Amino acid sequence: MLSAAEVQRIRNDFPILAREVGGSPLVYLDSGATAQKPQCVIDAELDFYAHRNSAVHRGAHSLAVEATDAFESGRTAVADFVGAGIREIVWTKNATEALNVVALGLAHAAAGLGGPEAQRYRIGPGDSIVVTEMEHHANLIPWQQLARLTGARLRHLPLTDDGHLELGDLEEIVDTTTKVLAFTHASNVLGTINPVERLVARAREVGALTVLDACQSVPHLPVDLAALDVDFAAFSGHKMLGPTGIGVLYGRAELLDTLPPVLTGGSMITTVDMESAEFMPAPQRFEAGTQPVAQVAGLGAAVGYLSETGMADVAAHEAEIAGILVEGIDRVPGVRRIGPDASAARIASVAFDVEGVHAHDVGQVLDDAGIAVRVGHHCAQPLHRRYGLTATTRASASVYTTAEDCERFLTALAGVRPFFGVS
Amino acid sequence: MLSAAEVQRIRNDFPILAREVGGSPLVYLDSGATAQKPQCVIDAELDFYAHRNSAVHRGAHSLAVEATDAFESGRTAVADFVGAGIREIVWTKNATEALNVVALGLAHAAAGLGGPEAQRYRIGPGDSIVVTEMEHHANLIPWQQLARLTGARLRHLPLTDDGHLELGDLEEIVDTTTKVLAFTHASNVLGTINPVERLVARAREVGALTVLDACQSVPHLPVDLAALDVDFAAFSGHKMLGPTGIGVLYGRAELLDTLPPVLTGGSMITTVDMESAEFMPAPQRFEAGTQPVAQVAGLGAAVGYLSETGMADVAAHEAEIAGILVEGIDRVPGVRRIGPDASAARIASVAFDVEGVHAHDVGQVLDDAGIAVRVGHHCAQPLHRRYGLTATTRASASVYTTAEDCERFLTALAGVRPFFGVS
Amino acid sequence: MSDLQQLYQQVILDHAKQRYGNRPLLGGTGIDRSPQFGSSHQVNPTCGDEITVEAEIDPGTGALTVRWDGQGCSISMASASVLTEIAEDTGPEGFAAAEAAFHTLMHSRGQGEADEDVLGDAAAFQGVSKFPARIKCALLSWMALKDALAQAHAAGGDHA
Amino acid sequence: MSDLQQLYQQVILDHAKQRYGNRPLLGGTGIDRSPQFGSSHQVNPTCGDEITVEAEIDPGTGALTVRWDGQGCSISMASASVLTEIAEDTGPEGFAAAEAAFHTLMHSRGQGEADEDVLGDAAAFQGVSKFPARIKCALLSWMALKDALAQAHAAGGDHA
Ligand SMILES: Cc1ncc(COP(=O)(O)O)c(C=O)c1O
Ligand SMILES: Cc1ncc(COP(=O)(O)O)c(C=O)c1O
Repeated sequence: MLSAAEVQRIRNDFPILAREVGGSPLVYLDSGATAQKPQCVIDAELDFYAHRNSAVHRGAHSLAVEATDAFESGRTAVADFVGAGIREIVWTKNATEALNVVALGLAHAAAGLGGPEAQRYRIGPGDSIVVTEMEHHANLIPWQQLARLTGARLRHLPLTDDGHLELGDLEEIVDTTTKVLAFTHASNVLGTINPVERLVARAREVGALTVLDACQSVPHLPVDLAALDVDFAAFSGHKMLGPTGIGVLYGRAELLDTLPPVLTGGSMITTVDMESAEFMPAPQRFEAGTQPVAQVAGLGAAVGYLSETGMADVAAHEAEIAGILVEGIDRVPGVRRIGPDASAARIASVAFDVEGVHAHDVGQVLDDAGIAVRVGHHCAQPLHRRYGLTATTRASASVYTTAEDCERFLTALAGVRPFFGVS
Repeated sequence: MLSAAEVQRIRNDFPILAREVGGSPLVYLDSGATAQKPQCVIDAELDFYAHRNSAVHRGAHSLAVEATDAFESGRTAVADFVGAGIREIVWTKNATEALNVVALGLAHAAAGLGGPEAQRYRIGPGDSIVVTEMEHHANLIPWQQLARLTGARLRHLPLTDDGHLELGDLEEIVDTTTKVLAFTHASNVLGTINPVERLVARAREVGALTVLDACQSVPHLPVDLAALDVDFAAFSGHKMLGPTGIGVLYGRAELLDTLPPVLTGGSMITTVDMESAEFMPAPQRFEAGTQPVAQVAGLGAAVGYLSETGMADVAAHEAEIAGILVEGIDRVPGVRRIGPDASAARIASVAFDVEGVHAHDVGQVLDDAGIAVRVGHHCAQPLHRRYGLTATTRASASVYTTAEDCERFLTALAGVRPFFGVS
Repeated sequence: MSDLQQLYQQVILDHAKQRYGNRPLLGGTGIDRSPQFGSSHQVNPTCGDEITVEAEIDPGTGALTVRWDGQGCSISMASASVLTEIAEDTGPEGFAAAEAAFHTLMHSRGQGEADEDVLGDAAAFQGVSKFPARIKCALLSWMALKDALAQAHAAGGDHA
Repeated sequence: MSDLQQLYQQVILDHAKQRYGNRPLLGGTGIDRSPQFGSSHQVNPTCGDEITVEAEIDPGTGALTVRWDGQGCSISMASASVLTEIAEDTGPEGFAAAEAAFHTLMHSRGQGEADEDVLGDAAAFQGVSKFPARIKCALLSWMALKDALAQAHAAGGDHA
């Protein structure tokens, strides 16, 4: 656990937290959308540009060597952070691209690209792809597209009223036709942490590939992807104190080397003539063109910062914040929260509906008090429809979130319905 | 033209140029690979993180509004810089992604995605795609993939001995079967500036789409994409004094709204259910997931810097540098330059072969004198093969390159063959 | 008045509750309707809010009836209500004038002067223009009615 | 000695010119060859350099013959030449020992001590380890021979 003093010291590392909004000190409860950046992350990018900027893996000159060093140290740092090998970490621009690289790579395999090694990835009519009803659009639409492109059927695991996956029909839904099971580790709306082990076990039984959306777990919990035994995983730098413009695809080495690449171009080939090209092994085969090198340096600094703080402590701190938010929200009259209780394994992402007041209006009143929350469907329209809603308000936390942030938020929330004369 | 004093003032804006390499002040002649960044670009990213970092186009809160503002001002700045409308500028991670978005978008259309509006993009057996022999792999391999996926034939315009496109057979090669003509505005190896007007005119005659690789023109020349009348264009932020991790796809508004998107996910949809999704119009339809927002702010600052300097002046300065490099290299004994003379319309990217010394060894000796050049195939293997080479050494310039940089390079180059005892 | 109070003026809060024009749609009901009819569905992708607006012009009198249904924040609901009032009171021409003025006002970043003669209760939306994220909420129904009216006119053909 | 001089020691420059073992390949020539034969093609994607290395083991004497062809920088050419010398002098076992030592040396970032007994002329490559971008050049032919030898042993089957 982090003491209040430690959290305060952490806050001093984040320049934006000194900001005021509309005359009040900023209360930032939108970390689920994107996290704020400590100075060391900003400095790592700056330092890269000011001292070693240059093309990586290409030049023999000293600057290029230093840039390549920064780039590959970033990969090592991220690999260590999530229990992966360095050849299992592919840079993408965001988690969305990472998920698309898997889905469209499978589509390419189905279309006959990738040679004999890619045959094992063939998906077609009669096969199925399974997702869950709580997925972010980033882990849903790419699979819809794959289903369209291949003729496979898209199925999903439904939700219980209290925001868990309904696994009663798991064996029926994930069956021998299932080629891919894609699911989120933690819901960005409900906060639910899903039972990875059980889902992976079922996928293994039927020989389906597993794809884990780790966007909301890697920034908040200790995550060991090798131990989780998933085949692929995706997460984004900007949600884990890192820069925008950088995401990560994890894949088991053996799979990455044979999955056909989606984006093609420079730096991912061995030989090219006018008719055809040979692709490098992973990770380079998926890293076409100039990579977000400064952002890799920044992300390396971000995982350094998180490791130093200690992910177990981060998780414990955020669990405490989750408790304050969940219980506090449940006490506000006329507010309906969706997602599991404070007692469940959950992250500090808490969404709710204020009866009689639209989420936009809720967010506006909170913003007037300097409190930044997210309103809307949070890129999860099917989830919202499941609970009879189109939009909710969401408060979400990170390592720098304090109990005082929660108190200010809860006080302002209590004033929303009175402001609009609803009771 | 920029005076020597003006160039000196410009150099002071680039922190990395104060660096030493191996005891000598850095001479950076690898701007064709990636350009250095002025302080204002670094500051724009830093300022974004420290003051307005947050999710764009999503939140109602004040930070989100400020972030969205920064993001969309960047788009306006880039659109103005290249003569485009704001709905015609799509953010990508690099130029490579931009070219893939077009090629794979066409592949998706051919596979039946995108509904009736996308029918016009259908490509199949009997059709052809035409590129040139001087393309960067980024503007070659995606078209190879499109040909594979659709059964269309890939053809190419060959090169003359002096580094120009051989257009004698243009009418034969670009014929009525041609659906796409993809070519580079300026060669990253030869320096050649291609006759866009003539190529576009021929494509229009046969109804082919034109795709311009503007990676090496937008950073170095005044470019008005609307005036060039191309259908699509691609360029990268990092080559035009901007950050890594950001690229641009330009497309005529009318085309972008109907081309099927490649990467799918959040922030590019209107409505989603478990089975299907409706996509937004351009540019959002191509901007799935969290965008490189801080990098857009940085790129906005970069085009501001270039505009203030004046692209006509930048081009004139670099033409002078090109002249010094070309003529200087031609005077060094035992060096064979590829590409047009100083008198031709060209950019300051000059590649050459040192007889009896491999490019790697040339680069190493230059690096020892603090001079950074690029060695290898520069992601253009077919071009090199055309000239009987596998690798060359390339010196390339930007706005901050001086005549003294060229002199130091030329002096060191003259010492290379003696160093290896070749004569 | 704080920015927040300017945004949520009493007129707006009242319209958000009364919702003038929010009534069953004719759409697929099979009920007889004027040949000069148009319907437009608009979505705000950020929040999933949506609205359907119908415009019906009486071929005899030229009178305009507006019907709408949808869900959204107080700004979007109030805006639809206000717009119904204006459109039915002043007809297609009055709406066109108001629509232009409203569009300009919304993009004025808090600097615009609302012309109450043209805008009626819509003048109360001036405060919205200070909140860029909310402009789309205010404009959604206006875009829909503009579109529905264009269809109604087109459908009217010679009769228009 | 400057780093550059350490990189390009005379031994290396000499081998880059002499190129021991750089001779016509047996590959597709139809010439009779030992059943214990292997061939490996390696590419350095950065620069397009490539090398093909053949290993042939005489089933009677166990003697190893190395043939290679390719194009590349002085470091890669000299490395192939040096390796041929070692492999032919000390046989597959000697090469295996040298390969391990060479690999370690290359990744020592200038800190490694070269064991001349094991490495022979390859000890001169110590300076390369200070230049990360050139390590691949030095290792290319070693990877190729290692691979070719594995094939030769496998092909040899019982005879091995
Ligand atoms: C002509 C040309 N096209 C395409 C590219 C690819 O750009 P990027 O690597 O930024 O995607 C480059 C740069 O490497 C280039 O010079
Ligand atoms: C659960 C989940 N998956 C995927 C994403 C998409 O991440 P990004 O927008 O960085 O690609 C997000 C964040 O928006 C998320 O919360």
